[in-house]
Amino acid sequence: MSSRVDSSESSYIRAVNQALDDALGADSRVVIYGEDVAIPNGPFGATKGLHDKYGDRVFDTPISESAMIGAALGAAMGGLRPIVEIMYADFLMVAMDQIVNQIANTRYVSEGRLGAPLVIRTQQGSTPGSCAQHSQSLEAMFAHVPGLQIAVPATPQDAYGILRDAASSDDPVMVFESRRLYPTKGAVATGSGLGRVGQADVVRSGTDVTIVTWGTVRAWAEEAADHVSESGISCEVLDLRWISPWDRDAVVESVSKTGHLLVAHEAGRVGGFGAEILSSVVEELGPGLKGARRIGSDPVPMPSSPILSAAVLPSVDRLVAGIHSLLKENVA
Amino acid sequence: MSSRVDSSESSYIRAVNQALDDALGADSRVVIYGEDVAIPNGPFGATKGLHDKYGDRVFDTPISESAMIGAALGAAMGGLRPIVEIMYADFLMVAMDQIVNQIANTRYVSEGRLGAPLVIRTQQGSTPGSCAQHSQSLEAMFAHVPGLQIAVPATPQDAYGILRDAASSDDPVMVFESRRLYPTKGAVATGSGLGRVGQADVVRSGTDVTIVTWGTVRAWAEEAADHVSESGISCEVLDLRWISPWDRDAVVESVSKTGHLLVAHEAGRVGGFGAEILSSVVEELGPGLKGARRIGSDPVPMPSSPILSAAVLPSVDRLVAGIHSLLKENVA
Amino acid sequence: MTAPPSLEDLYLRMLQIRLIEEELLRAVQDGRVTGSTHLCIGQEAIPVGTCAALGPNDPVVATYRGHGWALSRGVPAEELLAEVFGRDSDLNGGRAGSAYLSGPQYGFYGENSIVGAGVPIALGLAMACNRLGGNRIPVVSIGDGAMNQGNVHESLNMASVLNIPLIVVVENNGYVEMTPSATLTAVPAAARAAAYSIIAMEVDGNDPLAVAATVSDAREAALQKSAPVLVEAHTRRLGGHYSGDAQQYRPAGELEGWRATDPLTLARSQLTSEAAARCEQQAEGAVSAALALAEGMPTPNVEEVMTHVFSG
Amino acid sequence: MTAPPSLEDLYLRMLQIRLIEEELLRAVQDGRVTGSTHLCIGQEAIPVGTCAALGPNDPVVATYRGHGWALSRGVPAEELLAEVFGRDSDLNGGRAGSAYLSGPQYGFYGENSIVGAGVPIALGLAMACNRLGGNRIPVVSIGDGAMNQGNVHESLNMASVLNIPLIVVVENNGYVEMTPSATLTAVPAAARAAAYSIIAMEVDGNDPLAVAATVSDAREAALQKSAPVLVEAHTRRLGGHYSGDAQQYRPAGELEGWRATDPLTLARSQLTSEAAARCEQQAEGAVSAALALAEGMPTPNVEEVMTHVFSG
Ligand SMILES: Cc1ncc(C[n+]2csc(CCOP(=O)(O)OP(=O)(O)O)c2C)c(N)n1
Ligand SMILES: Cc1ncc(C[n+]2csc(CCOP(=O)(O)OP(=O)(O)O)c2C)c(N)n1
Ligand SMILES: [Mg+2]
Ligand SMILES: [Mg+2]
Repeated sequence: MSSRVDSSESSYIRAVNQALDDALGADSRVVIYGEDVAIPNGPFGATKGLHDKYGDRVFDTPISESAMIGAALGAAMGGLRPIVEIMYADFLMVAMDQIVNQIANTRYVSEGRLGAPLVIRTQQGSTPGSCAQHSQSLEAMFAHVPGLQIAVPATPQDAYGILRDAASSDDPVMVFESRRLYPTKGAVATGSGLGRVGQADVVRSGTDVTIVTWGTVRAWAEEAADHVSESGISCEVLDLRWISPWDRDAVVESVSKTGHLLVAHEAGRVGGFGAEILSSVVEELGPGLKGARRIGSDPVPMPSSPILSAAVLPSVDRLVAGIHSLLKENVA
Repeated sequence: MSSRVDSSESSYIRAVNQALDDALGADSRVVIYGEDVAIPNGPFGATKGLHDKYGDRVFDTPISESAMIGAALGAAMGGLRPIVEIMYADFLMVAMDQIVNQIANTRYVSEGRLGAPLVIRTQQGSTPGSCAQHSQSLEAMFAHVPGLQIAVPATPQDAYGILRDAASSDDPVMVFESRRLYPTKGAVATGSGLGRVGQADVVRSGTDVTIVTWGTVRAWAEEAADHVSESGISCEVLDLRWISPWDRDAVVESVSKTGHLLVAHEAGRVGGFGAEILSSVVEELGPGLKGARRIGSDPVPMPSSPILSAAVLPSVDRLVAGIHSLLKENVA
Repeated sequence: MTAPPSLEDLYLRMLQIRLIEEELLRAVQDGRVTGSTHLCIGQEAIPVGTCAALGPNDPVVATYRGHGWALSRGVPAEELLAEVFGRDSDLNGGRAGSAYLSGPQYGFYGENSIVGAGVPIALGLAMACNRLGGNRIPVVSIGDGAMNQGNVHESLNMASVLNIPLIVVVENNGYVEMTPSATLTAVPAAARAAAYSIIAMEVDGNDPLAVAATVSDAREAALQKSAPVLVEAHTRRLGGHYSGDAQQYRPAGELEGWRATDPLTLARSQLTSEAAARCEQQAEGAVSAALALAEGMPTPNVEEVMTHVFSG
Repeated sequence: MTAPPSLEDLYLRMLQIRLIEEELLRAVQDGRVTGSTHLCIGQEAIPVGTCAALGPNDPVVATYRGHGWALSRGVPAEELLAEVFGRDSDLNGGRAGSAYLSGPQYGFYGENSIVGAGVPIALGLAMACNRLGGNRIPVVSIGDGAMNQGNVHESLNMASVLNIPLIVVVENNGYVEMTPSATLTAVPAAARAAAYSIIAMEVDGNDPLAVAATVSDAREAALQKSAPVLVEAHTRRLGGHYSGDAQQYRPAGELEGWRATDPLTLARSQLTSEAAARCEQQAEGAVSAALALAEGMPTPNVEEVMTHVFSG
């Protein structure tokens, strides 16, 4: 990896911006488009300066997500490497057909004669005050669809590296960034991607409980792990980073060691991708597993009032309680 | 239940037709619309004769699923009880926003001042020769969305009863019928619904393994249960009928007894709703569970060639193998 | 509409909306509102004029830029403010917030934060009104940029072929978020009506009397022909797309130039100074009273956060 | 297009499509094809005429009713037949079937079984052609009913504002499945072009020479103006919507009347009987050879069913 580690810290959104810049620089087939991404520099600043630097390779489109995403497929078939910005993941719903029925099928159904090397970048999740139509975490819907690669980066470094890997993948990638995390900072090595699609990040090692998480919950998982360590509980924290493909080996290895699995994500618990991971581990480990639980948002549309949304979202407290109940159960 | 049991057997599709007829007859607020449902009598015959009988309460629409489903929400808000036919579940993808971001939120976000008493009827699944865009089983995507009720009837009786219950529900219901099962026959008691949304059907009682299933796989589960009974294995088969809400009590009670859970559905295994059920049972029973597995379609788009689709779909053989591996594991 | 509304009355209504939204902008800045809001400053004449022309039971559907529509349709200011503040308002108990609130008891069937998505819903309301009678026609408002969203297209054609009376008001405010409208929309809204064989009307959206008259005509035409009518109202957004928008994309001097056609300035210039002063006093009084009421409302009860996902 | 195509050549191509599809209809009935197919019987002049006017590398995107398009663009008949038979064809190995097959090596970028969904894809192909050069313009074909699908609307506007050369051929065949087109579509396709400020052309879709000439003009206009062009080709579906359609919805005598304008009948009447006989002999020979080849192809290898979900 011919990378340089920036001495300065970068925000998550700045890392995204740098990754887009570097992707445009590295491959002339890359084009970037979306709503307000060019002249206005992007609704969240992800594309800041790119139109100035790369001209018409970065352009604005009408509010026509279905055409935008369908066009990404056609452009990819035709030899470009489009990166499309969808402003909020919630808006993917108006373009779902082009993702599920078109993009995901392209390579398989053509028996590999066509491909869909494209990236759909979006951001998701609840922030205080956002309404139900601007708050969802929707990765599980897409992870159910064969043919899509799904990433959910949680750190500036991963935001950068995953986006570079996505941009150079020969297959479609949906990157679910996090609006909540956009201002958070960290060191970022630039120059290339992380190198392996689907690789989890072992955030910390531990012996009693494995916490598998991604996106916004990563930071809460670390806090929860700190908290329970005071009671002598040692948590291993895995940030999956990708849920399709996901790092089954890393998860199984960790749970084989700890015997306990807590999967935690911001997306709704019911039918969330945590269920896939828990089920896979049960199928793999059978009686080797001493206990498993999931944490996710409660099954309601996300309310706007911050005290209400806080009541249904995952939290450090919920994670701590989850860890305790997992270990207690085991004892009982 | 003021029902009459028809002495004659009815096909599944005929039971749907009867339910629609009876729903129109029972409530003047019911309207039915969709593509080719009125004058042409419905692409699969579900609406046969209804336009003749009920006039403009049954009407044809353009190929505009997003407008059709959005209009169902508005019509429901405005005092009607619309039942919309979407020809193939795959086409729900072009109207996803109106389901996920609109219909599902209506009652919750308005704090109960608005409601969405509407039914979206569709049919799904693979039949030999159908292409990837006409073969999916998509119920899991919708079961992840709070605010939707999801049914997957497998018998003529359930097709009738569930649709009547759906039509009289004050909340939105998506009914995923099965094209493959449309010609299958059974006795149908008409006159009212099954009476309880979310209630599973205990298809057969058993002691060793609980098979939880729905839709097309119900019949295969029965066959598999017959098959393994020859080896002295006793299966309890539960047809959930509804996956949102789903009959957690019935499942937990059964698995508490058998100790083994096999969840089997036609939808893709990865991220399918089987994962939710398996995970919930693990969370509920903990070490009381001796083994659990899922069966679903393999993670590929559905190929058209019948020998290829047969290779990736669930089957009686796969179910039998699943049951055996579940019990073997337990022994080991 | 029996008698045309008086300009004084319309000015009063516009002013109340303006004062409420200016207060909300301050509230975002000082933290009383969490999150962002989309204000209709400069566009008030459209909801005010439209609602003055509606029948008492005509349902209204709006976008996220919907405070003006909610208030014009009759949602009490204190309830709207409380909802935006995330309080336990009588509207939606803080669940909806600024961009997704509704009050069907007032005829306001809700904002919508998905561009264009209100149009199919309004079509359905129109189907219900058409079938159930009662001389009701729904009005749905969208922005000019929403004309490029598929669901709007589908709904206009469907309303046309099914002969459904419905009024679609397109507020052409010159911008689609931060991008000038003309660069994204090949043909403006009214000129697209021919593609659906529906009637189109255009109006100066900064003149509330003109808007009222046009919508009144539209309503009559829709009922008489049993058909949808599209009204394109030309206006200018006199602020950011949302409350946090720094508006760096605006050409220098644009905003200053546009202020000359501020509907409030225009209306005020046609009133006597006594009438204007009367309105201003009344509006200020009403808004500060509403604000006090809203700020006194309790926060939502967390215990009830799981209710109303389903009925019963 | 340098020289206009000869009618004899076009007749031959149309006839091959017709013979292949008539064989497929028999194959559905006698079980050699599992599932259903959507035939273009009666509409052959549109793909044949269009493809005669294309540049050698112009990509084509079609609907489920796409056999004629695939064959006209150059997909070998035996490969197409094999794919529809669910054999291990060189196209898609039986994975695609009748309604979703592709052959990009021939310039055929695929059928699509979701109404309208090919148009955004073709827009993207057009963006790529426009950027990467090579004098290529994609053609996408849709049915008249697809004009009411949101993605088509979005794409036409987007192609227009982004100045993307693209040819959209709308095959107006009088029906949307089992419902007459006019009852569902307020305004026919060509008349909608004004809503996108794009050029529209109309043509008799049963006359392959006229189609070729029009598409040739469309192609030139699209390249010269760097803009999309819509071609509405009027035709008539001379069979069911799909292979199992009993067509009970047709008014008595309709089909018989329509047969008078069958493009094959029309073209044949303009050829000498020698030329016609030559074509018929050649077409029959080619189709039966292709059929033999296709029926000899192996069934797909089940061991490989999981390959190509992703590359590598
Ligand atoms: C489907 C969808 N895409 C994108 C957005 C983000 N968005 C919110 S408002 C807006 C611009 C709308 O412009 P216009 O329709 O002209 O209305 P205005 O805001 O000017 O009133 C956009 C792109 C959205 N809410 N929904
Ligand atoms: C989104 C979607 N809705 C519905 C269908 C079912 N369907 C297949 S073809 C068709 C009619 C299309 O009519 P038209 O566009 O006129 O094309 P034609 O079949 O006449 O060639 C319909 C409704 C579909 N495939 N996709
Ligand atoms: Mg605007
Ligand atoms: Mg047609």
